[in-house]
Amino acid sequence: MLLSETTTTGFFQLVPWIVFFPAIGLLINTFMPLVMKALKREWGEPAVAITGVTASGLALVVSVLQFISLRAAHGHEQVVGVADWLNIGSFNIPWEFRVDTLSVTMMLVVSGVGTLIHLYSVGYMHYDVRYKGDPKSYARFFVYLNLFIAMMMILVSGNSYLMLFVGWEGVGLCSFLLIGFWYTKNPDATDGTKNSYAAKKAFIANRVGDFGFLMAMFITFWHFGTLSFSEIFPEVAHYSGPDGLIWWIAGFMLLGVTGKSAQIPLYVWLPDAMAGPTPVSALIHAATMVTAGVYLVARSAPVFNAVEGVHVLVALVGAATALFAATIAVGQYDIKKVLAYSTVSQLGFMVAAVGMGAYVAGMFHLVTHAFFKALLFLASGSVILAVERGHHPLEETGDAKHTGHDSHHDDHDAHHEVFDPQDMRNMGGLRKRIPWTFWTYMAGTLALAGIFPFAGFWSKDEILLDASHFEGTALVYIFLVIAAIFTAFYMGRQVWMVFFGEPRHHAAEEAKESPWTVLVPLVVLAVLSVLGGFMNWPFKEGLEPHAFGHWLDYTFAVSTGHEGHFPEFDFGVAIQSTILAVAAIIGSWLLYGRKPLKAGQTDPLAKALGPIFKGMNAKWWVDELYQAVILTPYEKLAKFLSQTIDWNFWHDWFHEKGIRDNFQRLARFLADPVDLGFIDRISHWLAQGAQGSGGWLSKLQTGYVRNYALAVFTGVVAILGYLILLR
Amino acid sequence: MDFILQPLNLVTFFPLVGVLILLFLKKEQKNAARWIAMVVSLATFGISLWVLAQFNAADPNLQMEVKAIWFSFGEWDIMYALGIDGMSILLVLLTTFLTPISILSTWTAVEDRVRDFMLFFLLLEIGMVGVFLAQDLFLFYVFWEFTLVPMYFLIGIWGGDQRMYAAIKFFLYTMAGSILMLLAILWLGNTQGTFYVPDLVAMGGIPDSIQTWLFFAFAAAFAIKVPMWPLHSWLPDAHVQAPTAGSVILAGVLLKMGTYGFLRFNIPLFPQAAKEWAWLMALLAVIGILYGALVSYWQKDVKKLVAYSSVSHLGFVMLGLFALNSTGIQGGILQMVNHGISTGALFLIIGMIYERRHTREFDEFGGLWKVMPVYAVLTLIVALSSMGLPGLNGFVGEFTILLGAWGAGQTPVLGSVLYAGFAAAGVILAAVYILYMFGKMFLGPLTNPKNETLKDLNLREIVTLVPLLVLIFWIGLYPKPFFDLMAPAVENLVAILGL
Amino acid sequence: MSGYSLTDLVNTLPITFLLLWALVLVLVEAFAKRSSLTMVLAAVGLMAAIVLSVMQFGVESSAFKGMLTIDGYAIFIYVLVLGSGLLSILLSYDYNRRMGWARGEYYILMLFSIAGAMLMASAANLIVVFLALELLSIPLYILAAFVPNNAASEEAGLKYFLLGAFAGGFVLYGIALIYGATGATDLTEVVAAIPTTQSPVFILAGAALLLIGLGFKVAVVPFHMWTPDVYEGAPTPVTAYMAVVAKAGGFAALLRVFISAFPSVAADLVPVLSALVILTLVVGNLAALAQKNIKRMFAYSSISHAGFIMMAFVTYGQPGLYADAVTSVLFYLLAFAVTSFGSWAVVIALEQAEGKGLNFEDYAGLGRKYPVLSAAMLVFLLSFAGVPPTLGFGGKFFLFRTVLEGGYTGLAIVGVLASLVSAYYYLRVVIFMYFHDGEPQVRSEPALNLVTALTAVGTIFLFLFSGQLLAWASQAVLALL
Amino acid sequence: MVPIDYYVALSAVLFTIGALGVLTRRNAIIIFMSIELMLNAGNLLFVAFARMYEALSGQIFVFFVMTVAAAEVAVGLALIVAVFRTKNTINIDEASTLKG
Amino acid sequence: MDANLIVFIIMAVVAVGSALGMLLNRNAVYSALFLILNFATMAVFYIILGGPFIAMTQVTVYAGAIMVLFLFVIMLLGAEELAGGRVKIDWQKPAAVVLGLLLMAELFVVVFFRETVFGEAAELTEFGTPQQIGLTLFNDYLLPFEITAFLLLAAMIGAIVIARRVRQKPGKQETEER
Repeated sequence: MLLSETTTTGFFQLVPWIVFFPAIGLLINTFMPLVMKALKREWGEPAVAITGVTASGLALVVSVLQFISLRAAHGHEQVVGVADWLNIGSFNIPWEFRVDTLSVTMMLVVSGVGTLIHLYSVGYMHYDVRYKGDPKSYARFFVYLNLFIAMMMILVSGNSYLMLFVGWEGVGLCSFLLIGFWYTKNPDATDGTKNSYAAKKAFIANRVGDFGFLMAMFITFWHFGTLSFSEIFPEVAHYSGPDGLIWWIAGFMLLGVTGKSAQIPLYVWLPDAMAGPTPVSALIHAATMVTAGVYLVARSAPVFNAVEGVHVLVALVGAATALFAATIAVGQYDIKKVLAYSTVSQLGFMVAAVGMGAYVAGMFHLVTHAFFKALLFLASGSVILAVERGHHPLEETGDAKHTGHDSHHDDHDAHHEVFDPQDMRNMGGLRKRIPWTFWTYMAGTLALAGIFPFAGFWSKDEILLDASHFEGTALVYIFLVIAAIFTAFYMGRQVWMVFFGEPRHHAAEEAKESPWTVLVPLVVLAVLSVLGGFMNWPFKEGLEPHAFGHWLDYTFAVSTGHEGHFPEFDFGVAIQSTILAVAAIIGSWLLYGRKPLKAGQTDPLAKALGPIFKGMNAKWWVDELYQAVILTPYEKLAKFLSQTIDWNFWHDWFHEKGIRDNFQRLARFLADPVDLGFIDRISHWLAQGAQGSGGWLSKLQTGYVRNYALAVFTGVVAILGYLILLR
Repeated sequence: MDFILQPLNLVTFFPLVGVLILLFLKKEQKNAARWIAMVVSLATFGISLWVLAQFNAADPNLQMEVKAIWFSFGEWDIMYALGIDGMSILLVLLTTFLTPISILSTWTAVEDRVRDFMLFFLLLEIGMVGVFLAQDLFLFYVFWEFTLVPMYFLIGIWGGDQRMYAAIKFFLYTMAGSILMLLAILWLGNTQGTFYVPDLVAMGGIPDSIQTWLFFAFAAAFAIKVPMWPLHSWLPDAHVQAPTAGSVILAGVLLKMGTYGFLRFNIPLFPQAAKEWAWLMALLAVIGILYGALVSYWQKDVKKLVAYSSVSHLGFVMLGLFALNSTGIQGGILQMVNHGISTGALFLIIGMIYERRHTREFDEFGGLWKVMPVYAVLTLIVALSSMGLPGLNGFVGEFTILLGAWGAGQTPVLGSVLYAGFAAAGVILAAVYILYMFGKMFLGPLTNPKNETLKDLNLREIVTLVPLLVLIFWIGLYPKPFFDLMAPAVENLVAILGL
Repeated sequence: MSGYSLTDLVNTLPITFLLLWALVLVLVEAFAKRSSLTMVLAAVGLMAAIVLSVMQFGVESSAFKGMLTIDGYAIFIYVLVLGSGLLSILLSYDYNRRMGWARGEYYILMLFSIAGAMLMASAANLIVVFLALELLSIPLYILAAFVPNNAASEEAGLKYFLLGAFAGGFVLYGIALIYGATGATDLTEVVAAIPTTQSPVFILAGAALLLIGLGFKVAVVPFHMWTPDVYEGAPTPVTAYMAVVAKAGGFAALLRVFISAFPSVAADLVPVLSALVILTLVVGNLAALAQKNIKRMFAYSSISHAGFIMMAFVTYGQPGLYADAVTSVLFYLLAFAVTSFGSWAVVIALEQAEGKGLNFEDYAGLGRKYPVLSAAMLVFLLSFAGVPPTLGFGGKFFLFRTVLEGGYTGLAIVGVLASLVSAYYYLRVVIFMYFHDGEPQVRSEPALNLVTALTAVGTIFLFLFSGQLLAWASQAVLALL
Repeated sequence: MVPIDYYVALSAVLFTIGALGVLTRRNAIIIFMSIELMLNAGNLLFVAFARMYEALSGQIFVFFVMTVAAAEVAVGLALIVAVFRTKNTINIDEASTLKG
Repeated sequence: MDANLIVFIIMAVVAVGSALGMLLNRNAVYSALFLILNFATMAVFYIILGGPFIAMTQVTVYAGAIMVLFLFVIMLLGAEELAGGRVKIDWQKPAAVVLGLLLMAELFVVVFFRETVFGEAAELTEFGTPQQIGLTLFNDYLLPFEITAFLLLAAMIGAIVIARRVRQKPGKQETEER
């Protein structure tokens, strides 16, 4: 150790800066353009980029310092308070940061991957804003990214459920903002890819999950009197309250998890979320935010451990999602959609793992997945960028011209052929044109497919291993294994379709390799995808065994009260899964690699599977189902309530007709009974009865004085009658 | 003179200075009228800050009391009694804070009869502050009813096309409720021999059966004002027709008078009835939350959407108050402030676009972010605050309310956590309609050519919004000072309930 | 033999002075033939009478062998009706000239009528009540028909006269029945004889007939039907005068007679009174809703105000409560008087010849063109509707309080609902004034403006400082028994 | 002597007839005369009771009523004449322009 | 049967008959004459009841002055019979009759269904003489007397005001005074 104990512990006090640095970054990028504009200067792209990347990078530095300190402190958790927050009677939640191995792991992932993606975005967004015709949005993007980092940091470092929830909803907001980043795009899309619609969908689906989270918090608070991790977890183990209470807590948390980590039934938002710019997909919708659910379960390990039955439920949700999403991924043509469903599927793996109580395995997969899925998304972004640049080359120099280009671009979108740079059917043969991207993509693919010795192999293997031991139900293992096969297959399919064969479109033909800012992160992530698996070396020999597991166990052991046991590497499971993966890749080669797709050719799998493929392609019509079962009824209900009940009935009928009109009618009657014909009718009837002839009725005269006198007289008779006769 | 210079007298009646000056202006002196109103309302805000400085947050009792016998009738002494405590100080500050902001917002929006407008506005401020400070039921009623008049005119003269209808509906509706309250007030005075609220609270001793009647008589007035479902029918009319500043004050302060009434009178005066009927209040509140949110979703007019969203938001406040525990009530009070800020800001925002386009139909908008980015961002923040995003003010209020309601659900007060559960579902629905609104206005392509030339906010408009935004963040991130102000008084109140 | 002395005159100085002053004015009018002089002198006389009344405040005495009681209660009514008379004269002068029927007899008749109202407030003998009622009414019949060659005015006068005489017949018959039961008409003798009477049913029927007769005068439903027609047909200042003074006189006598002489029948009368109150409130308010002519609207509204005042009267028989009842009635009367004169002043300012300028449409745009006048009208309307901070609210507050104190919650609820309904039609005027555009024709006459300003300021300030007023009113009550 | 009650009964009959006259006749003068009949019914009561109580006050009252009646007649007939001049009829039903 | 009673019954029949005559007669002049007859019978009752002065006043003031005035006006206006036909509000009459009967019934209940009844009064002399009336009037009832004075004055002024109007009729100008 280079640093002395006292200095390193001092680093803990820096932990709030993991939030403050990105926050400062976003403030600078928000206000400097305005300030500079006032000064008649410009806050150009370099300034924006430097600010954004530095903010994120500093957060990474602080995270690393936390890591160092924590190592020095032998993994003992630290709680760093900043300020009071909510303080109501017995309810007291301060702004408090928690530094333990779990949170530091997440911090490193978030800030590490985050910084890389910031870097990537510097180059990527430079082109993207121009292709979308809105160069001014460059700063906005970095503001959002910084905001996301800040929120994610709050999420992973908070010392209470409430603070976690702040980050939880905060990242949801960022997700909303970033999905809707190109809010004017795809206005006419009906399949949910309408950008603003996708953004809303993400937020609302997340809110449903948040509702569960809230419920969980309420129960927790009213039974433990606090929401602070440090106070709840010791209590949970020897909790002796009403039966099922903890079950409810865990169950509601699971609802939150399904929202944030895109599990059945709330996963539908994540694929649509790919409408956001690619770095966003990589950072938020693959590497970090969506893993928050996994983090939540891992964080709440004591709660989940404290109750029977929840494990099975969580694991089954995870496993089912893993399988279900994997099948859908097979049927997609959009390069990012494939990765999106892959992400859902992989999140299913993680959720299944943490659900089974294999927290280390889940977290391990979370980390490696962050590497390789971020890599895949970024690389796919690089592919898209390359294709897009091939489609209509940009003048690299003159920014001024782009305004002119804008309208052209818009027109182009609107009137000419609809070119989708993300459609794999428009690609092919890109291997030679963008080699850097190709090789890094391959690293990611193999890692995801779980091929030895890539990172994915180790982490997925550990999950499968735990699943094979899982006592709850065998379904989990079966689902996960099948999902793994599908994973290998669809990744193989993707690689063959994108990189091999011949270009199926002139854009693919003229694709250009991306600039270095885009490529550097790819390379770094590729390296991590290759080597990342070694950090939890499962053998006693060689590297430090179960280093990652022991590291996390500082946290889990404290919180769950027992040391983690780390299963020995099982060659049976490993070999079995590897063979299956390889077989799946070969299968995909047979279908897509051997005879590459030609332009306009239908997918060979579609022919083979027929309706099943159609189902996969149509995402099993889940969106349509939700539309029919939830959204349409909701709208109908809203319409019914607002138009029929509230307005037509309550406002117009009840208040206007029922009360006001009748009231006025009565008033008119009282003021002028004769005019209304009421008394006329009676008089007519009386006249008929009394006189028998109505000839003289025509001579109409009114004698009000007598009427008035009669009224007085009636009063007299009535009052006297009452007093004398009735009383 | 000393009597007049009491802080609470000053904060209540200082706007009268402005009124008097305005009376001597000519009709044509529009700018002078604006500036006078602005300066006077700012000075009033300053005085309210002075009151805050003198306020002892640790003291749960009334402070800075001004008390004098107004007149005697029979064996009653009707008091002129003003006092402030933790339950009212925030609302007073909210009132004095929103008034100058609203006035600022009218700078270019109101060109017709500016002097009269400002006159009514300052009169309204007197009434509102008086409502929050009055400690004698008679005095309270006087202020309460008095607020109707200026608001009636603000809607009726400067409102939209249906303004007369809306104004008269507003007036009659609120009056319908308050006359029942008047009867209850008289009943209290007759049996208890005083109208002085602290004395009435201290005396207690109203039989349970009668408490129920009185409770509902008071509730009639307050529930209409809040408005609680299903008494909300006046609200969309009034809000939509009112001029921007009127809507701001209507939503920001006038509705709070209803919830404040529940807090100040219904709960402490009739604790038994409050406990007995908390379930009903909470039920209506929850229905209001869901109903308001659902109905908001289907609106075609931005202002109407926000109006209905008030039904939903105020439902939260009511739920918090009738959780009858410290958490819920404090959340409720804070949420009153939050709603005042957020919905006030939303109405300001709607006013800004209305001033530019003279329409509020969603179909007319779309993609505004492109032409008005600053406006869009500010709207977004306010909208998020309104839907309760953590870190912004709305969340702090809603969360504490729900927490309190959940806790009350575990006790006989509410008897079921389902209230909190369903209310929390309202959080989802809030996201639905808020995002619907935001999406319809700002996202998507800019299709309407009329919107292409829209100017972004000018400095005055930004200045109008910034103080509200500061508060949105402040309360969201560090609400402690606010809770500290109200906590002792609320604890006191909860102690009266004896739960 | 006579048993009268100068003290009788001194004690009743406000009345005797006023009557003698009226005699003087008859001569002045007969010889000077200048209506403006008569008007000024009448006003001077009224002011002097006010001064004389105020000087007597606190003195409690009776005069003319117990025929008259002079106490705080009476003085309060004196000042009220004298003040009302003064305001009426101020309202009338320019109006009569502009309408072309300026005649000095007008003011003389008004003085007689005021004296009648004052006598009603002091009357301690049923004979005096009857005569005072006639002295109040007969000039009113003529004043209502004062407009020459005008069918409406003459019709109003004739209607008022015929129905008034008809109602007078009931009063007489009622007094006769009471006399039959007790052998007395003096209130103290009546009350003394009631316990030993042989025919209590005579008392009951007599009291009821008295109630009906006086109820006619104050326009309680169903004895109200003359009111809108007469109010519409009569010259507007006369209407204003009638609305206030006839009501004040009627209620003054009603309260004194019933509280002094008939507490025994109070319990029996409660259902009757309640029914009258409810009928009055319902009919008065709802009918007012349907009006388009402002005079008729105010006519119906004044009916409803009579209903409000009757509400307090319901409680008169409860010992310990009548004081509050009287206080609130007096306060309400005062509130009604001030507000009413103000609003009639505005009506007069807008009225044109031939009954034009009296519809709601004629008020359109008033708020913009004449902000001060419309603000004053607003104050009056709010006061009528019972919105604070106005006298009208204070009046209703004390009234409802009394009613609730008496235990008539249902009645109070009807009352508050009625006041809600009333807000609706008052607001309609406000709507025309402020929310419609138009070119209202307004006359600016100094006297009119003075009345408007005084009453508008009074409506608010008397409420804010109603402490003294209440003290006065409640002191007035103490002397009643 | 005749029991006083008989007088009271007679008075009641006359009073009712008078009231009916007001209610049913359309001639303003006859209406007015009916009112006079009502007043007379009251007078009869007074005199009868005065006899019963052997008190003069009843008779005094009658005296005052007569004066009042005279005053009313002066005013009333003047009004009727005035209306007749304007409308050329004393049919009270013609005096119904004010209504509503 | 007591002679007094017989006289009473006869007179009562005359009184009621004349009242009904007034009520039912179409011609206003006849009505007025019936009313005079009625007033005269009243005077007889007054005498029987010990009020000679009142009876005298009744005849001179009421039956004499007042009714003559009525007749004068009827003749002046030429309004013996009303022009115009029947009225539209025919329910008025039946309703009035029903209510009238009800009122009479009520009053009869008041008169006859009581626990105690007013019986025959004692014999009296020296009651209701002009002297006694005058003494009481100016002794005990001075104030009401004065009030009637003002009442008459007011009525007089009123009558003058109403009647003394300059009216313009087409074709002829006349000033009427009364």
